[in-house]
Amino acid sequence: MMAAAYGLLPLAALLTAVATAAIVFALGDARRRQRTFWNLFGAGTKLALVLLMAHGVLQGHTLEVAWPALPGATLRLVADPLALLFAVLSSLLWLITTVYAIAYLEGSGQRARFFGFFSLCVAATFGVALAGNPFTFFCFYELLTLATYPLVVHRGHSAALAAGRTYLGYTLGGGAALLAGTAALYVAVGEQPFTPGGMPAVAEWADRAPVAATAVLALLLGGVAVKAALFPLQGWLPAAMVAPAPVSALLHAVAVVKAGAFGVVRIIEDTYGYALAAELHVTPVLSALAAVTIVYGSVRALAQAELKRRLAFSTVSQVSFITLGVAAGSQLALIGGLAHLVHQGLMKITLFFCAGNYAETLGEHRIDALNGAGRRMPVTSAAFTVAALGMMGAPPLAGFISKWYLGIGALAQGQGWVIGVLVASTLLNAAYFLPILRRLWLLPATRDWPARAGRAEAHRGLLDPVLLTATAVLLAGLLAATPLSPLGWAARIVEQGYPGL
Amino acid sequence: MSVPEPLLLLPILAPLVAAALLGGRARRLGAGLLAVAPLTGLLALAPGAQALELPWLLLGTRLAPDTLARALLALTAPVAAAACLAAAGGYAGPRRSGLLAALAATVAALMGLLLAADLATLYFAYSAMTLAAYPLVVHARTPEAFRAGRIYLTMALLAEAAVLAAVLLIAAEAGNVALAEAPAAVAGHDRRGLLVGLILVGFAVKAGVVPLHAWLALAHPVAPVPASALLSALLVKAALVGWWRLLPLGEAALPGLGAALVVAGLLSSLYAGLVGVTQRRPKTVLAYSTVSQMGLMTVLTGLALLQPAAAPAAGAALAVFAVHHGLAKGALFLGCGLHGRRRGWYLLPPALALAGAPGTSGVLAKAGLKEVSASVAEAALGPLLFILSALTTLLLARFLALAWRGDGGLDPLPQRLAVLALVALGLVLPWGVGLRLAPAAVAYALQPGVLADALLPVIAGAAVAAGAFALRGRVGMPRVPEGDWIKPALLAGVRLGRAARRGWRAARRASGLSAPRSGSLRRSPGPPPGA
Amino acid sequence: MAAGGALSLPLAFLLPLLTALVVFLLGARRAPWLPGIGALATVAAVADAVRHVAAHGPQAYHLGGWMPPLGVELYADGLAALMLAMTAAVGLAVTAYAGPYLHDGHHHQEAERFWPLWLVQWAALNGTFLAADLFNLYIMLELVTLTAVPLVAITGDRASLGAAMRYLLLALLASLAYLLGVALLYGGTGTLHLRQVGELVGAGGPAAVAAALITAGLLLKGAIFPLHTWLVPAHSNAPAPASAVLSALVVQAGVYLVLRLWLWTFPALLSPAVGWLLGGLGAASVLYGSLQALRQSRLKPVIAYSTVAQLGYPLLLLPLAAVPAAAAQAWQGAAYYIVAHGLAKAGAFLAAGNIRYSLGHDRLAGLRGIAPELSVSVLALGLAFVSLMGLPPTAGFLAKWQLLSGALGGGQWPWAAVIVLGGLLAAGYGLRVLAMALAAAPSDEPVRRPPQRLPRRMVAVPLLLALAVYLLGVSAVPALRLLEQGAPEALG
Amino acid sequence: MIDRAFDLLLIGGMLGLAVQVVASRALFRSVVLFIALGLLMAVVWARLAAPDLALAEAAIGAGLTGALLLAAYRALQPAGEAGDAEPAALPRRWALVAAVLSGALVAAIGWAVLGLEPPAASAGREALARLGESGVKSPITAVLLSFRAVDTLAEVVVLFAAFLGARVVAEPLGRAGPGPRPDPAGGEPVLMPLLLRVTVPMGVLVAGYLLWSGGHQPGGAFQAGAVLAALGVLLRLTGRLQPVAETSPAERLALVGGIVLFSAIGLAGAGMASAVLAYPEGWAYTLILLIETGLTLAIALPLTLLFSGSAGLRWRGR
Amino acid sequence: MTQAGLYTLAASALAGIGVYGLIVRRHLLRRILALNLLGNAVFLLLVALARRHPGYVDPVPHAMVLTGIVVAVSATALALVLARRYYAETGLRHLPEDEG
Repeated sequence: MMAAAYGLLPLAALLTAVATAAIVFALGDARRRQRTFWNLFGAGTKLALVLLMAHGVLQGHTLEVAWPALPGATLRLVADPLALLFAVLSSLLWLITTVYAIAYLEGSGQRARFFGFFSLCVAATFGVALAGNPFTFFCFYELLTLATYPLVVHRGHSAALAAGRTYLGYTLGGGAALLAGTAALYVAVGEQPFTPGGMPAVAEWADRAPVAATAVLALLLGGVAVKAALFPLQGWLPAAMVAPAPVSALLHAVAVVKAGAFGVVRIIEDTYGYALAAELHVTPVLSALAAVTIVYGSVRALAQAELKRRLAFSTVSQVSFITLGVAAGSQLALIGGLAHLVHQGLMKITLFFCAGNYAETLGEHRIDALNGAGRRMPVTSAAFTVAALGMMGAPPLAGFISKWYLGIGALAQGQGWVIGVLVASTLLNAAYFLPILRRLWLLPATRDWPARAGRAEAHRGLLDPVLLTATAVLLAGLLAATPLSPLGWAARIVEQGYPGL
Repeated sequence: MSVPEPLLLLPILAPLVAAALLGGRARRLGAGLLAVAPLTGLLALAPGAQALELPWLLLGTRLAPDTLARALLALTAPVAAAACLAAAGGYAGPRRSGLLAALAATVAALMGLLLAADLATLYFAYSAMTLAAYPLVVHARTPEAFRAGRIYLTMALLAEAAVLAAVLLIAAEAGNVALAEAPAAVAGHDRRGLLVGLILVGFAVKAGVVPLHAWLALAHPVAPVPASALLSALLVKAALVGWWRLLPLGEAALPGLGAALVVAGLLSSLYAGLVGVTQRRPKTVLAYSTVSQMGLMTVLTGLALLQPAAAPAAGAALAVFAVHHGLAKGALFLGCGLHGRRRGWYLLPPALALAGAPGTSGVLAKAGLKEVSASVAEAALGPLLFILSALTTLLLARFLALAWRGDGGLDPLPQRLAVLALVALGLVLPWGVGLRLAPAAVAYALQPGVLADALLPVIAGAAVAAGAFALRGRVGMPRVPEGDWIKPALLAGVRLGRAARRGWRAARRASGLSAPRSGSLRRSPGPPPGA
Repeated sequence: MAAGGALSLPLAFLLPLLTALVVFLLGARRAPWLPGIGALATVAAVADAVRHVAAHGPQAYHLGGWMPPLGVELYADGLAALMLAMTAAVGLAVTAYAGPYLHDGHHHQEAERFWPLWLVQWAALNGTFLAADLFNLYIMLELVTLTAVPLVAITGDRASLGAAMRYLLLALLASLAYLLGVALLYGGTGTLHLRQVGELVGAGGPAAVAAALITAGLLLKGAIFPLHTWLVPAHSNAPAPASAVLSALVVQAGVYLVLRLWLWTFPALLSPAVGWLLGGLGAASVLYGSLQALRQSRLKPVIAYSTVAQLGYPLLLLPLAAVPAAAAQAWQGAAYYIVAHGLAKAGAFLAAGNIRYSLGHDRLAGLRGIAPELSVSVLALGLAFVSLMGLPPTAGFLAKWQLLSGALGGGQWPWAAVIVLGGLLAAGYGLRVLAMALAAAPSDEPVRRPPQRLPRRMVAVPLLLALAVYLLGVSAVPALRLLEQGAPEALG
Repeated sequence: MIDRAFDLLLIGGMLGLAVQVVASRALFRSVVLFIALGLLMAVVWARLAAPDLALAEAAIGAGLTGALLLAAYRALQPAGEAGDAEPAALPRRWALVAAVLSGALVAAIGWAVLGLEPPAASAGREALARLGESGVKSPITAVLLSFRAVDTLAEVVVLFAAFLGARVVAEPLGRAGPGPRPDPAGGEPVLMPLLLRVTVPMGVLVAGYLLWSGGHQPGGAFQAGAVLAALGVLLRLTGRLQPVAETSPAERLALVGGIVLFSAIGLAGAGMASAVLAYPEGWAYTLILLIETGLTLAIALPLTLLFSGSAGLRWRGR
Repeated sequence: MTQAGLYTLAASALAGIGVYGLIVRRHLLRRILALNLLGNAVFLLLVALARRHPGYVDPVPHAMVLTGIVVAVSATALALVLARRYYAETGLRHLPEDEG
């Protein structure tokens, strides 16, 4: 009986998110307290369910639910360790971002619509995480695009709409490529579940038709590369910065970009298998692209005058670490990549929350206006510093751990140049983060900001999430070696799932 | 009595706790604790403290002081305590708690570096120390301070990148290896040449090897006195720790790189000495003296690299030399901070020690160096060492000339106490360490012949100084800007950049690519407010 | 002499007809509940018919007890059952929606005439999907046309009258062309029964001319490019319930018949060349419709052009039916496309009707900062558009997936490209509309007339239709299992 | 030989008239020629041994359609305006294209028809063979009301739908239908009342006969309905029947009754007989006759109302 | 050439004239006339085909034509009423796009 109950958990978690969305839509804008309750209740329940699933997986239960959508394609949700890594991250950060968003959007309109689509986004992310086969992955991948669009254009002014158009142009283009790729895959090998180490049917098909297999792999990767913001498909990410801070946090840390990176992992590791992907000469191209993106993202970040655009380009560069980890191919590199998936999420969400706080409390968007903000908002600035140092890869924090494993993993595979990329990225990160820290802490304030209302520097709802995620960044770094840390979980995934690498 | 393992964490945590208290309301308690905190480092010297294993922390942290670490801890504890005492008691400038917090952080990182026994913790402590030192450099918040800070950070981060690459290269082969086995791993590494090169360059910046010493010369004058004491006496030693933990000393003979290191050491010692003499400000002179002394220690490392057999002896000599130099330089810098009329008397003993006057620790250190160089390079370095000692004496004479007279202010007791403590220790501690690590060197140094030999360069130096002093009216001292090559290089760089931009715009206008942009940088179309 | 099939087949035709007549007899004002009862009865009959087909396979009901070729047979296989179910769903929704829509202030006397026309049209649609006799099909098509034209012109303004006139003339031409073809077929085979003609007609010259004439007629009724010009003015000027029925059912009946005839009556003639011609017209419809939809400035023309586009997809089945590897999936995809499009399009038009009813106009620019009261209708419109774009988790997506898999399976690259491109273009015009609905009101515009309150039922119906599309999006297996009943062996 | 000449004459006449209808410049001339063509068609049907069709064509095709056309012509061509307000003719090249297209159509159909050899077994032969089972002797009535009864039902519904459609787009009462009657009180042609007193009863009698004979010889509901409709048109034109905006319950019943009856009997067939629209043993003839009577009304009234352009008619005899 | 064959050719000719009239003349009334011509042509074809069998006359086409005539007249009636209402509302005697 227990196993059966476990089996239904994935569906229960998915439906929780969807139900929350439905309730929030139904409640409408007026009833604020009820909406807040349902938002938090939904996020909390989902997190609880996901943790329960994690517990179940640890116990070795197989958590799976599947129903046939078409004669040739079934929608299948499987809670394997890899899926749960992403699911736990997105559920946890959803709860935190919800708290933040409730405070951030105080007094602004269309909140029912915002929170409704917000919950749908996370439902889609959960689906992407637990997708058991390429078809399900594609379904939730596209649903994610649709659910995030209204959030990107939430403010509704012309700049937001323009950003929305760019966002759609890229993501739907990517979606079309993924559709063609997935359909071709299904036509070639029929319905195959994601199998760590690659699907045997795909391997056998690749022997028969290497050119077709490469083309389909290119299409699949092209599709997910858009959301993984790989060069040259990253244009939408900075454009989407026009959205409010919780949405940027969602896009960058919780859902969209992660879905892209997760997609790369699923395609390279669980569909083709690294050996086949390498044999088809795709992984070198992918790692080259990732490297280019890392450097390109950081260089463009340097040139940005606005905080959120700089963070956006930083995301473009950081996410490619995950892709690099996958493309490098060794177990250690993959561990590094997967750990970075969580670490980058935690760090980037802290940075965006801080950016949101600065925008919301001080009304500042540009970096050169943040002089002396450390004094006016010590807590936010401290969190920002922790996350920024983390992004730079300063050791005690999470960023260092991922870079350490990526470096070692790449070298184990003989790709020495990856070290160069890592080092270059560290320097570039330092180049665009340290000046900000200097302005925050060491320079006197040049602009007059509204005085503090009461003791706290900003609304509690804006501060607690920031503190939570900053601490998480610290702990993810310090306690990296423990089994429950992201690194520990990533290591378990790789050892259990991909011995062959 | 064996010290329970967890206490090994104390030296790292104590300063951090003090810093935390400083942030809060208990400022006075924090300052007091900070002065005491570094002394907890001495606990590690207790015979029983073996090693601390924290598998859950970071990537599996291991703390275990070895002989070099024990020696340097013996140096660091008192000097750091003195610096903190001086800062807590004596520093009258603005943002005192900010300075104390930065000091605390730097000391904690330094302790971590010394105690680290695995690769990740070593790199962690090293990069934390680099970042923590930055607020010290820019503490004055003057444009000059920020420029020095920027140069310091740029050079430090570039160096750190090299260190990171090296660390990753080692870790790729051996994982988060214990530092004991690191040299063997490096020796056996298939890219050993590149790896050793990276290690050398990575730590050379911190060690102030010419031409990478520029940041030192710029940082010291702007940093507050306790900070520059810390920088000069302890931080530069971190480079030595880095070299001696990672380089395959005693494992593999690397004649090429070893020789290069020796030459570089000699060169920087010579060059620093010459440039130091021309400086106007006492702290800059001291900075160049540090570069010069570090040059000698680089020579020692080079020698160990040249001949693995000599590595243990070189190590012992290095430890003694480092302790001697640390105490002396700490005393001198803190002395500079004094305002009393008779400040010179406080400065004389450490100066003499540094110059290597007989009876002082300088003789012991120089003796050790001479003995090792003799065994490796068959007396080739003898005359050179002689010249360098003389140059050092000249340099210190120059310093005494500049800094003899304080400006008459009242010196608070803690500051004077700190200087006195260091001076006293300077006389005793090096000999203690020498007896502990290299009894032969001590015996060698106490022979009358050696004492005589030591006196000669001092006298020569003093003579030259007296001559220069006499001629000071007529012969103008050549003007060399602080940080010598860096300032002109930067100016040239800025001019080059501006010229390039003008050329690029002209080219674009010629090719009619785009209408000439309006003068001011057009405000990028950021989102309307309320985004 | 026995009938042979389920009684619910003829009932599906007669029940709505009788309701219409009784409603006309009593007058809509005196019995406003009657259309509802009739609709429910019809839905029950259709449900029973679908159950029979699912349980016992294709049902053939010989009216009057006469076996073909003498008598007229009502035949319901899987495809017909699906179409009937779709018509029942849309019909029930339209009946529920039209109640409040007509019984407010200014639509009053139209209610008198709307009900009988609509119910007769429903009967005719059921008759069209059940007809297995060519001449009976002619009369059902004529009945559909003669009830559709007045529904278009019911508002009585210049634009709708012009559109109705054009629609009537073209529809009559189409019917006569169809009848001409039927005459030739009867002349050649001596029977009017769909499948018997298929066996006897052979692939000679006269059969080709007859097939050409019939197909031309049906393509005109199905508004396939280039014969689509009448659709947009007609559907965008008709009142909401009428345009929903027109786009979701009437036009799709035309396309359904093209598939029905080419797979059952002229399989011998379905050479690759013919397949490519009809597939080409379908592809042209997809691309032309989508591109035009991108350029419209009002909401209903966008949806109307989307109809032109969506009608092209099922025709892609014809070129794929000849390719064995592609046939089965393409067949499922095409059939499911019609069902998905029907429901989604009806939902979209009813939602658009709500917006127009409440705001008084449907200019896209006017949608900016749309009042929160309309948020449910906008949500329904959005949900419907998601299915039209063929994005998961809707039925539209499953259909597009099957069709695409079929095309790719058969190595038919051009059709696969059209499907994917069509999806993208649909996303283009769909999200352009939604962007307007999501956009904030331009600050400079004066506060517009507060939107007129929408009766609750008018708000609920489009949402329910949209959710039905999502329900069908969760799993298409039951529907596709139904489709297998009586599928032609090449596609079975 | 004579037959062939007669056929050629008929075909020549027909095609000539058709060309004139299309090509003539004056619209009124086209309408009148079309009516003439209708009559000629009736002769052609008779020639092709289809007496029922001849009757229906004469009454409905030529008569009623002609009346509708003339009424519409008068409405679209208000007396004041001179000449034909014809929109400019199609530019030359489009006319050429149309010509080529219609030529191709003619060739295609001609070629297809010539290629058609009569099938061995046809539905008609079987219908004739099993005429006995249908309960009526006239083959056409058997096909219409027994073998393919649903088509007839649907066809009357079409007529009903057309009537509903006309009501939706009807013009205001004053201008609808044949337009306002010149003042009836004034000089009505003296013979009018006499003429009416003779023709109306005669017409009803003829309609009754046609309805009755439908069972065994050419005739039936359609022809009877057409004649009654013609009478309705006559009474409407002479003002005896006044147009009203509301359809009276009686008229509604007449309009719908026929179809409801037919459907009811059809449904009953499922119970009593073997299938829907099947007639129980022996009852076929009587039931068919009953249905035909209902249908006659269901055809006559809508056609009259369509002509009169009103929702209903009220007797205002003198 | 049998009598039926002759009439079928006549029917196709009549159909051609009908289609030509429908396309070329754009007055609504003329188009309705043309449609009726085409209708008659189809009915003529049906009846002619019914006449081809030597022994008997096929009643089914006759029934089809009879039904066709009634359908034709209802369609024409509706078209005429619609045309008149269209003319009353717009004052045009042709479809808006036939302006040129």
